Amino acid sequence: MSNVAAHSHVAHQFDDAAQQRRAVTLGMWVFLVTELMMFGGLFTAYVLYRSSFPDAFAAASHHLDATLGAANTLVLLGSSLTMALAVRSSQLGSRGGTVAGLLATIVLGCAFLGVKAYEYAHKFEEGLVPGPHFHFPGAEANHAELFFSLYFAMTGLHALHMVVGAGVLAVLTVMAARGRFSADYHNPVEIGGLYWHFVDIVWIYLFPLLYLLGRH
Amino acid sequence: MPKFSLFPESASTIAGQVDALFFFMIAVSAFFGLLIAGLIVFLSIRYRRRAGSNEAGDPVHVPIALEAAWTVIPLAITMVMFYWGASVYMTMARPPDDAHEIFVVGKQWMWKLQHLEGRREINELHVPVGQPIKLTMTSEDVIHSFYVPAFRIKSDVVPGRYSTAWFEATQVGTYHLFCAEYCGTEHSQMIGSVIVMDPSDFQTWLSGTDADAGMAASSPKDTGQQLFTQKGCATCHRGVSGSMGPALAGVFGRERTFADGSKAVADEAYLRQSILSPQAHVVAGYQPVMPTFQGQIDEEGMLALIQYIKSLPAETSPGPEKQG
Amino acid sequence: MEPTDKRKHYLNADYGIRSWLLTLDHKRIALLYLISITLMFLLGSLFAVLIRLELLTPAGDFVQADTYNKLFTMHGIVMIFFFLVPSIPAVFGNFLLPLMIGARDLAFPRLNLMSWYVYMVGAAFTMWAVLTGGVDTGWTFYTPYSTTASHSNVMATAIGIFITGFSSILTGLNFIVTIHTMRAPGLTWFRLPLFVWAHYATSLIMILGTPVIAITIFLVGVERAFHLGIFDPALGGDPILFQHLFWFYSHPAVYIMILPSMGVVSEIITCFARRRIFGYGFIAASSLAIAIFGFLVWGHHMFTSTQSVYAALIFSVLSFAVAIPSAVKVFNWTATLYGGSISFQAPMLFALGFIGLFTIGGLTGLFLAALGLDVHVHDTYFVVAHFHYIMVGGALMGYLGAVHFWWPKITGRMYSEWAARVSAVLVFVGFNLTFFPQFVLGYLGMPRRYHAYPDEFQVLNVMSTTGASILGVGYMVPLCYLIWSLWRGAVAAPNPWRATGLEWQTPSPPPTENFARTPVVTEEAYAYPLKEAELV
Amino acid sequence: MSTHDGQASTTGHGPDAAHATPLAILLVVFLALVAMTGLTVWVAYVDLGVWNTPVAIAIATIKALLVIVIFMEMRFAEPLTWLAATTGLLFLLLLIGLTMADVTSRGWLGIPGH
Ligand code: HEA
Ligand code: HEA
Ligand code: HEC
Ligand code: CUA
Ligand SMILES: [Cu+2]
Repeated sequence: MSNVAAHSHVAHQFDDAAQQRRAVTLGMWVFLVTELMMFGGLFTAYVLYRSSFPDAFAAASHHLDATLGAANTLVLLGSSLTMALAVRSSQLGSRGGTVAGLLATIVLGCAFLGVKAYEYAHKFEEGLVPGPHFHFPGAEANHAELFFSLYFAMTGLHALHMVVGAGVLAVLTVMAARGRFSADYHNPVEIGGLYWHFVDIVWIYLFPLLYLLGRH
Repeated sequence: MPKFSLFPESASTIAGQVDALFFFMIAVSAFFGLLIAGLIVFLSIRYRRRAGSNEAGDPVHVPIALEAAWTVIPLAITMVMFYWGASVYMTMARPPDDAHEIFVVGKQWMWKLQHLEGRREINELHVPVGQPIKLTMTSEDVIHSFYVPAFRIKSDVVPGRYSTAWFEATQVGTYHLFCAEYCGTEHSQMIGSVIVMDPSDFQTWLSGTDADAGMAASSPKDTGQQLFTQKGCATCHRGVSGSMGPALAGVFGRERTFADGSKAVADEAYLRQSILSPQAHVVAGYQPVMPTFQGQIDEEGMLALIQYIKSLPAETSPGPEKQG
Repeated sequence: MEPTDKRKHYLNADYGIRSWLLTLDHKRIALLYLISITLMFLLGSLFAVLIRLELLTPAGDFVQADTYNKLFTMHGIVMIFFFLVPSIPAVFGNFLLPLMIGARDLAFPRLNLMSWYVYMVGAAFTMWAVLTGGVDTGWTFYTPYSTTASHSNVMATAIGIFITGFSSILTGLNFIVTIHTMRAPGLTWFRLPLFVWAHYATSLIMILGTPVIAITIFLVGVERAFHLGIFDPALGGDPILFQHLFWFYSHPAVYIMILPSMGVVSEIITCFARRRIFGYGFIAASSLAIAIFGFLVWGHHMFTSTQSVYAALIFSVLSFAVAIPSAVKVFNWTATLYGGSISFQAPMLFALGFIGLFTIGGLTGLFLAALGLDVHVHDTYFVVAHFHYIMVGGALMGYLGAVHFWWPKITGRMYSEWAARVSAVLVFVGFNLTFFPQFVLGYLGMPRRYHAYPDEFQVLNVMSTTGASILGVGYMVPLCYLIWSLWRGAVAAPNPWRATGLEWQTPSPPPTENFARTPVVTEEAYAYPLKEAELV
Repeated sequence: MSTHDGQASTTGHGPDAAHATPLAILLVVFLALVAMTGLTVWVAYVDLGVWNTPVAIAIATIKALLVIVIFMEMRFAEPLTWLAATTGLLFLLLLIGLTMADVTSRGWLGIPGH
């Protein structure tokens, strides 16, 4: 454990790489907890309104494209796989593998965002965007509008996290390509991975809760 | 010369109960406050540092019994406080059955009050002494709060929902009515008075006319009936078998069963929702054809309609009831 | 501040504005915070002065109603989000945590600096909101007033608070990780100073609660900007939902404000009583209990909001329960005095003042937690008095105690003891005169956030305004002698109070790397009385 | 300067090539996630009455756990990390739970607004 002190990647406030690694990992998990609580506010609103207006929510949910949603879920799961592969490569000290994994993750992430953008555009055309121009062809238009408010808030916040995540991964890719990581030191890749997987998990819940209501 | 006092008037049946709790809390607080302050002063003097000495006393020994005592005793005392506070609160929450209903609508920045007998008032509320009064309240815009310090009652008035408060005045007089929830520029001007009168004076007042309208008042029930025909409710709710909508007589207070099998008791909030979002709960056996009246009926009109529906006598209900 | 000796320390290690604005040293970042926070306090106080002037007379004649509404809103927002929440953690926590646990810095120095910048950006947005017209929603932002009715600058303020929230989150995260991973050898959990325990508990609230207020206030902004109607009653939205989300953070946040002060008081009491603190374990555990159970009681702000009575019952009983750990602390502090050798330097005066005023504030909190009674006093000056007793009489007293206790460590200078005692007494007297009458006003029924009020409330309001001017003087005096001490104060010894704790075992001001050698801890905290040999 | 009060053994031996998850496991987990996504969609079109949502949540939770334990390497994490994660979840449930406690019990007394 003592020889690691020679490595420059141990910041001055830490004694050794193990301490640094422990701190960084804990820090990321604590950060993820704060992220969870942030989404939590929206989930609370969702639970409340969904339980108050179940029929309107089901009706509104029918206006989302479940096929696109499912496809996007697969894209995002795929990106989690490539992310895990990138982490694995970094642990094994494979520079090429790390870069490839990160790049694949970014590409898949962008694909997800692209599909999301397409869906949003479609909602604009259909007049399903909350506000003065909202138009819902069915009963309980106001409660449906509430659904779409939540839809945009939740998926919007999620998309924002994807954008930030993609930015982080881009930085990591550059660092990896420049050979900044090794089998000894790859904390940043792992940390970036934790964040990316978290965003994936949020979507794992959003998908059934938003797209698949009352499909039967 | 403004009158100056340190204690508010007590002019309702509940006021005494709140004050009693208040005095109890003061007594407990005074005890603990003085205990702590006294101990600090005493110990500070007794154990002040004397010149030349820097030595402390015995090493600290922490008796667990002591720690337990000052955890458990305060806990027990607070549970008394909780129980007492809760029981007063429950009394406040449940209006007596013989309470007389008055409608309250808050809006920026005035109180609109409507008596069932017909008189309407703004920022003034006349009530008889010794008669429980139940207020059914809502707001047209933002949250307000109906507060009469002399009665020790307060309840928020929330847009889109009904709230209830009740009181029984015990003393003839004029009392402050405040808006206690911040509601914008003129929040501090959203004030008025509650005028408690002798029952006989009150009757005289009640049969008077609204100064502002200058005409005989129409009761909410009548207004509601007018709206009922005017808005075309009667075309579907004719109260005979084969109507498109269910008969509304006797619906109030009864348990309703819906198309999806769920149930709810028909209270004011339910009636309101039935009119504004009819499809949220579709009564079993009917089609979801009722249009929404969102934006077509103001809050006062809504209270009037509900009052009208409530007033329809249950036993004369001619239509077949799908459920009981 | 010209150096008087040639010794290198964190203040003279480097010169120039860049060395401050780009510093990664937790001690310098603490000073950046100290300056920003002091400015924010002055700003908030200025609003308070204008509020009190308006309330001198019953008629709303000093400022217009709209202006008044903006005044108390900005007063509340500045004091809570920009002063009291960051105050002790960001200044003293930042400065002292690494010293107290024998570390070279916090775990994430860059994050630490970033959190200061984030704070400043949030503050800038809020100041911009003030300059472009202000906000008038009250610090509570209740919907639908804030989303639909208010014509003031809600957006900019919401963004400001949203951003500042992240500064709080980052600070909390940094502290938690630091306390878990950076302790010196031998420094086990139950040897930690109580100040550290208090900050650990505070950090828990910061990371669990702050994200919720961030998203909530964000939704308010989004609702105004894009009509995303999550709280809109016209869509069937529930205004009470906003209150739940708001208080889920904002009740625990009151413990963000008080716990660090409690930590400070624990340090000061034991030091000036020359006595091992009474019931160490109980004080430490009660901090955690307050932090965790503090999340279960938020509904006590909503007893008259048309929340269900059953929920109100739950929230009420839990509110009483969460008062118990505070009571435990008060009793243990008092017991610490027993058998001590007590001296009454300025920090001790502030600490004793804290105990007295916090007790009054806390006990009146019980009045508010009692359902039937809260119905009457909710949203009256009784509540205003309650929270000023705790936040100004309690938390701010603790903050001043901390300033006086660690000033020699931070600056290497001593201030005038005599002036400090005068200020402590002025604050105590002025404070009670300002806020005690407000309890009476509240029970009489004077609603809060009133720009004008009925005549019969005037006498008490005049008393309150008089008190505020004494209080104001009490606050301005330290500003003068503390600044004065930077140039003229006597040079401070490493351990002027003869206190235990690692921070006192390094020179004043400490060197950039904090300790020449990593200290090894062999004893519990507060092993008073110190043996003469241990004094540096 | 470090005190390892968790399981020092799991973090103490520095570089962790040994932890690298075998390729096969990563792929199997991915396939399981894909399969469960299919299952979620399929089951949504089956009428389970009130059980549709709980089933969807249950499947999502299994998926989430797979991601957490395998992809996020939680199985190597020290207890403290587990504690952090569960604390977050607990407080989220608290937020939702106590809010819904109000909302669901609002009508019980049969008096509007109480
Ligand atoms: C630092 C800030 C702080 C702290 C620590 C507290 C602590 C407490 N608060 Fe306070 N509170 C506020 C800041 C704070 N509060 C603010 C800002 C508001 C208003 C917000 C707004 O609307 O703008 C508010 C409002 C508020 C309300 C809502 C009132 C209303 O709007 O109607 C309630 C109701 O229960 C309440 C209760 C309590 C209780 C029970 C405690 C307890 O934690 C107190 C515990 C302490 C003690 C009990 C004293 C010490 C004990 C003893 C000396 C021993 C004897 C003890 C016993 C017998 C139990 N507070
Ligand atoms: C940390 C928190 C904090 C602090 C320290 C204070 C400090 C003070 N507060 Fe504040 N207050 C709040 C938090 C705080 N307050 C909150 C949260 C609200 C609720 C807001 C809302 O309803 O939304 C509130 C509301 C509030 C009200 C109620 C307004 C209303 O409801 O209408 C009043 C009224 O008296 C008041 C008074 C004071 C006074 C006299 C002080 C005194 O302690 C101030 C003493 C200081 C001085 C007297 C200043 C001396 C300095 C100067 C004169 C310097 C001048 C400036 C420059 C040189 C730039 N406050
Ligand atoms: C087009 C026909 C139609 C009109 C017009 C109409 N309703 Fe209805 N109403 C119905 C039907 C059908 C139902 C039962 C299905 C449902 O609950 O939506 C119903 C249900 C109700 C209920 C719930 C009754 C119960 O049994 O629980 C109320 C209350 C009500 N309507 C009030 C009104 C009022 C007040 C108006 C006028 C402002 C009105 N309705 C106008 C068709 C109508
Ligand atoms: Cu209406 Cu305040
Ligand atoms: Cu609270």
